[in-house]
Amino acid sequence: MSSSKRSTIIVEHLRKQQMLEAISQGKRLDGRDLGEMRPFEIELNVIKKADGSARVKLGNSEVVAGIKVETGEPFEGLEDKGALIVSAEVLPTASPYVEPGPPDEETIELARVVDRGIRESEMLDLTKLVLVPGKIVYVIFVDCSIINADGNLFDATSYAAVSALLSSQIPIFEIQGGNVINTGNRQEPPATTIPVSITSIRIGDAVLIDPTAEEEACMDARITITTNSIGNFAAVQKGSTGAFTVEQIKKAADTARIKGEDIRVKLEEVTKKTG
Amino acid sequence: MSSSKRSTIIVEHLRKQQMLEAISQGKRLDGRDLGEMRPFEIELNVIKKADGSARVKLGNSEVVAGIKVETGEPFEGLEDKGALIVSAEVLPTASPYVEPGPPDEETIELARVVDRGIRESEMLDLTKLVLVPGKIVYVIFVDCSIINADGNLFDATSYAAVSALLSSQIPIFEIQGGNVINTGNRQEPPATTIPVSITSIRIGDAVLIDPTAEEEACMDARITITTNSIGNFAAVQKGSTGAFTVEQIKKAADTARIKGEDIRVKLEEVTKKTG
Amino acid sequence: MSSSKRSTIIVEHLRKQQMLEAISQGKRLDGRDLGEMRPFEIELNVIKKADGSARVKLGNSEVVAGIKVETGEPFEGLEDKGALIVSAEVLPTASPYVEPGPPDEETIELARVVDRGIRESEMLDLTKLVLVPGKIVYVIFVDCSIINADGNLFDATSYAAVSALLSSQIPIFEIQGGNVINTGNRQEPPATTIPVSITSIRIGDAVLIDPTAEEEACMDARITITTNSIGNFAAVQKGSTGAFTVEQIKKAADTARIKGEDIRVKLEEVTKKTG
Amino acid sequence: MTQTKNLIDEEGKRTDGRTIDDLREIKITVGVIRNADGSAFIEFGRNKIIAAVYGPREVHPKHMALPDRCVLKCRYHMSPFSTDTRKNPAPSRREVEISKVMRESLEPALILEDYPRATIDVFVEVLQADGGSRCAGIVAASVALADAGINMRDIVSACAAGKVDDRIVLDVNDTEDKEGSADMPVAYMPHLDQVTLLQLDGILTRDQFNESLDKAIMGCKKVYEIQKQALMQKYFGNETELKEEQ
Amino acid sequence: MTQTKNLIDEEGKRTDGRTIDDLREIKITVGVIRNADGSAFIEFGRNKIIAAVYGPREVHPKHMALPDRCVLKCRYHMSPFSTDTRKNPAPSRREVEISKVMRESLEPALILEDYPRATIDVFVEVLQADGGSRCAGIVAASVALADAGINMRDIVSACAAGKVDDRIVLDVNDTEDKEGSADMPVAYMPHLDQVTLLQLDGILTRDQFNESLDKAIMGCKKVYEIQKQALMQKYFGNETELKEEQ
Amino acid sequence: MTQTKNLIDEEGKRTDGRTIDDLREIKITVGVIRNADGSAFIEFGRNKIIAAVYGPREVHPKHMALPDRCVLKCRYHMSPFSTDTRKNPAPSRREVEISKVMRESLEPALILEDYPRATIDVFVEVLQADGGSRCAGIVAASVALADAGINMRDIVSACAAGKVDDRIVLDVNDTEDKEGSADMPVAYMPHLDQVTLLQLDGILTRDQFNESLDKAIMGCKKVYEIQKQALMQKYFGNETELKEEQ
Repeated sequence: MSSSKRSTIIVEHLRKQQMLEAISQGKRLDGRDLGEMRPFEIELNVIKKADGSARVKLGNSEVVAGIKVETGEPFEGLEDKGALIVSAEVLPTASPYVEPGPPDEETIELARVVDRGIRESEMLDLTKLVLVPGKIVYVIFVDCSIINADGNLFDATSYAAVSALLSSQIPIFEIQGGNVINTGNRQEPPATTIPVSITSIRIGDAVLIDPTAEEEACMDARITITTNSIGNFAAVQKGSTGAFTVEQIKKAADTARIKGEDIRVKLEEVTKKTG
Repeated sequence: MSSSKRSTIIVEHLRKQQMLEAISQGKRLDGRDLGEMRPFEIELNVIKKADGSARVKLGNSEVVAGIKVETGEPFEGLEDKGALIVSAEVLPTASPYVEPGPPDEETIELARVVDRGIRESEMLDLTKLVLVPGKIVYVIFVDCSIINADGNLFDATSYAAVSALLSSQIPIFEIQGGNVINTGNRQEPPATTIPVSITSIRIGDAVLIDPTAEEEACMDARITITTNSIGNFAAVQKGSTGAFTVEQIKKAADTARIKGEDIRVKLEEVTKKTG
Repeated sequence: MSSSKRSTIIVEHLRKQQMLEAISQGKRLDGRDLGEMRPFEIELNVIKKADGSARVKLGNSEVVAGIKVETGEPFEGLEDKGALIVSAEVLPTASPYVEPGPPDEETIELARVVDRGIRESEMLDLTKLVLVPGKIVYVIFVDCSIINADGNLFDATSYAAVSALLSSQIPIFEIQGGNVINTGNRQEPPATTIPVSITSIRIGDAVLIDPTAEEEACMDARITITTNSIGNFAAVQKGSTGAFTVEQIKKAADTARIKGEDIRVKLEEVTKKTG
Repeated sequence: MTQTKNLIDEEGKRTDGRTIDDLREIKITVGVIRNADGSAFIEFGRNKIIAAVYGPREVHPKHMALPDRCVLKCRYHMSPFSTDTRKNPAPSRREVEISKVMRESLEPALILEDYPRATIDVFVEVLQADGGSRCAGIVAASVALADAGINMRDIVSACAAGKVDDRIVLDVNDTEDKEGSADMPVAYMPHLDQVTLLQLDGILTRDQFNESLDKAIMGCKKVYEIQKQALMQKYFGNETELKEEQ
Repeated sequence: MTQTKNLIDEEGKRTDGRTIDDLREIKITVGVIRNADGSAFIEFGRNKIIAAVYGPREVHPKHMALPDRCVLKCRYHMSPFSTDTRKNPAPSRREVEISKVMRESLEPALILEDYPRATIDVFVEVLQADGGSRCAGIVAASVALADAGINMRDIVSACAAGKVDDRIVLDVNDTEDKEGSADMPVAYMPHLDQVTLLQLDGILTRDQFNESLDKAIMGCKKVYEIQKQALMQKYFGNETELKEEQ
Repeated sequence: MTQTKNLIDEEGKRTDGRTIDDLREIKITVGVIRNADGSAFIEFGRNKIIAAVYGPREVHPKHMALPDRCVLKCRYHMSPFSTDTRKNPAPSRREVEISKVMRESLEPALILEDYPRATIDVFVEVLQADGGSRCAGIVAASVALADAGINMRDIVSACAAGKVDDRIVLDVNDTEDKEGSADMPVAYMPHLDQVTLLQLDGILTRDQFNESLDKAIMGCKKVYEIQKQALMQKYFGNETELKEEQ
């Protein structure tokens, strides 16, 4: 059961006033423009035991994503496709407000939005990950551990998941004598496009991207928009307890295309370097 | 762990006095006699996606039951029979006192008593629902959603479950080449009898049937007695924290046979109309 | 998440003073020497429905262990071995401080320490409990119900588990036509050694064995040391929130060898009597 | 989503006979749950959904209460028999997410400051699921909130648009959701002209995105009229019906 | 329940040699759990069951306390090794239900008003299960409650009757429970002449129902004597035993 | 543990080239988690582990607070991608046990009396697991506690010894843990000369036991120097580094 609650982070009145004043002048407390991302770092292959991995820092938000590939049954209704399973855990290391335990609704939403960006953009051609149609398929686990949380976990986690997938080398399984055999060889994942999400939030009448935790604590509404490599939209998730005007949404969509392309260039660069 | 607690519904002192006085004169606050059921309505096939369904109103208590038939392994010790699984959820829509969550002991008891009425009366000839003895059988799910709760959920839920089963058209499965195939055809369920439960409660020295929520809040003891089509007893469940005399039980058993027949006639009528 | 908490048993100040004074004179409140076990009783085959069982009393601590043998898949990484699964439940009958519910961290530690004593000593030659290598093996459940808790559950539970195993007669399964068949015959378990744990605790500078609940409530640190039949060490678990010096540990290890042998003689005697 | 069949015929008719701008049939009944403070039953295409509202009432446990406004709680749940394959009754991750976005889509319309320290509980039960059950659930919940007499800034309406055979269509049904190539559920407050829910699954170009959003909002406005009618029907009965018919 | 075998031979003997009116052997030992306020161990046929009582004591959490009477809590649980096939230690739906009916069968005998704001906890652990474990558990729990010195109106006794080979028999054992055609567990307060538990699984005619109920109550009365004896044995020891033997 | 391979070659080199007294490479970085009050990242062989400390801070729920000292809480957890086969994210029994012994190994070093009614939370996340992750986790946690400025009696260090090819070796790696015949993780406070964690899996003679314990403590002392260096590096930076190099 979903429940509205106080933001866990309390931004003091004076600080919030400063934030609003800065925003009214097109600036933010950390000096950024409204449409400016924070510094963004990717390190690949940080977890050798995974089939692919990435550590992403977006400002002070930090996420490690790891890929593990197994075989198993396909999902019901998707018998001709490999299975993709995205999970996320906001580790209790990440902030004073995280309680260890099973994922809460915010973490479930986070994992599902990251999942949809990958799935709906058809980033992976899952039809190429089938061993016995309807029976045995590749199962790709994308697990994301959020180590430090300072806002915009949607994008930080999505970038970590996508770059871990792009740089992964997945095992080649074969069917031999009715059994699944790990051949010991590896292959590139069947990637077709690079989905990139851009999250915008509204504070009063201003819309700004890549919010910090402090900004999220003051936000009225949030929207995460994922585009693919040719600039089409693949997934959207509006969140938080406020609303947007239609114009604000259309503008955020355009921002997602433009800023998403910047991020995509960077992801391509980094993952090719190591490819 | 089971725990005694206050009744969630508080009946005010004055109201309870009125109830007791009415009962002492053989009447109830809603004008019924002690041995009189509330108005009872059945609507069949309300859920087209189910293999059978019924909506039952008993007074203001309202239940939707749906049948879903799949195949699976038989229960241990019942290898030569189809599997029957009854579940119930008292939806949080049903009353201000319901918390959403996994079923509590009252809901578990409710589902198990409805289940036993169907199972012990041998309403369905489960031996006819076997595909590969010991390995693959029909699995019949009877799921009951209680939408509004105003007392006597045992009988309301039982009537919904039984009429959903009676009016169901279950898929015909076949084994072809070692696999289970849904032929697309449908069959009547192998029904042999119609179990009907009648719930009586004791308030002081009086025993009355089909209690409202308000009456249940004042009850000393409860007994649910299920009979089959030839008037034999198939299942009994005494509940609540008081006791009955042997005579009260025998009398309640006779009531269950007589009143149960009235209900059975109605169930037959309704389910045949649509059959 | 593990959390430090008050000991549930509160030993009154005066009583604790008496305990410390006695200990300083090498004695304990129940009259024992520091290195003396409490009276120890074993009764075998108390549960006829189990494949082996034992009831152990160690002082007032009382445990029933039962063995159940089934077949199933081997553990991952241990494909050529039968599976051994030790569980423990401190029943709510056992003390006023036990809450019924899923096992807490103390009970999980208890089961795992008992398990390790059996597993690491290689008490059972699990390679002899394989039916189809990598696919079907014997699964041996060792379930321990702690009925009354008065300290040193590690040793009491371990003795119950070990004597239930030693005296068990496990079913002989065979593969016939691809199916597992219980032949109805029984066999001795493939036992190779008798693991015996001895638990020592430190109170101040004194180290004493087989503590009562009252003594445990005053302890600074605990160590459970398991030896095998030739006096080698097989498993150790230091517990509680205090520390030991290296000398204290080495001394406790020697005690474990000596006192363990006494217990082992008794276990052999009892289990042979009935074997 | 991968498109596999022809879902719109040469005459522009969809699988269920609608044009690309038609809603499915919608029927809303107000006040169906006797015990609830407000309730509604909606049939939206083949969706059959009950929404019940309890509150404003005391918060349990008390420390969950907020000093300056009401706590809104929301549960979206599917009965086991509501789907083609039986649904496990335990809440799925999908249901957890929908409960959250549903709450967030309703909250902007509610004047929660009017009920400090209290809670309002919204329970949405899907008895039969068709495409667009989250939109239908929001529509019913919003009516149930109004029926409960909760102070509201606006009624939240909801409708999805989607892409089928490369065309943007209104109110995606089950087949179109599964076979079509994009689905965009939207919730919208008509008087405040604000979007409170927006999701998208599937590929849309920039133009398709804008067209889809505009079309969904057009749908919301139509649905809003049906919500209004259902509420008037309950509170003013036949009288209103007659007036409307004039 | 479907009858498949001959369970009563020509001489009226049952599979375990009893007549239709015989109880299985019953042995009750009082005060077996050192830490408990009251306890009993019962061997009822092949059932081996421990009951322990803690209380009256403080309720945790405190808001669960009732101002005018004691909260009774009850757990019926089976050890994993108690059954033919290993039982998962997590509580099954069956155990949840039995915990509830067991509590409700004990509660009428207890004067809970004597202990306002307190709780009494009854824990019943089945170490080995045979037919009728719920009855045996109630019998042991009732003795344990008396051993704990709880104020009681009566001792609750319990026994099942059932139908085997179309005859009504007393105290159904495991085989009869599985192969027989009806099982009716009953709990009964002999002095108050009241039934506190009644369940039935399986088909009985009207006459069989009444016969079964009467027979079960006869069984309860016999069991009651054994309960009484066990309590006297503990509190008066050999002295009593001698008296009884005279 | 059953020994199956040659894990030490004729020249006394282990599978990873170490001698029997060598530690694996250890690197500790202090202050890696911006939001935490103290933190450390450790690479210990192929282990990659983060430890974060929050506190002293208020206890939730409040009734868990202790009047005279601080509550220490500890979680050891493995990320799903940390192991050869994907690990289910739900806490395993192994993780529950390690969380407990880890807490008990840290507690003797902390002056919990200095923070009555408060809590200190220690979170250890294994991003990549190699042999000895519990020791590595304790090492990192201890540094993170110091980084958080918690009052401590000593730094807890940790290291395992083990038996491989019938020889006692320091700091067992993953292969040795799986193929070797004994593993003994030890945590130790070097200044107080006290052992706060000791476990053993596998067979050791009396002499081997003593040798193993001594060797593990030798390892702890080496690890302690690395912990000290890491803390000095953070607080005194290059200056210290230069001094050390002199």
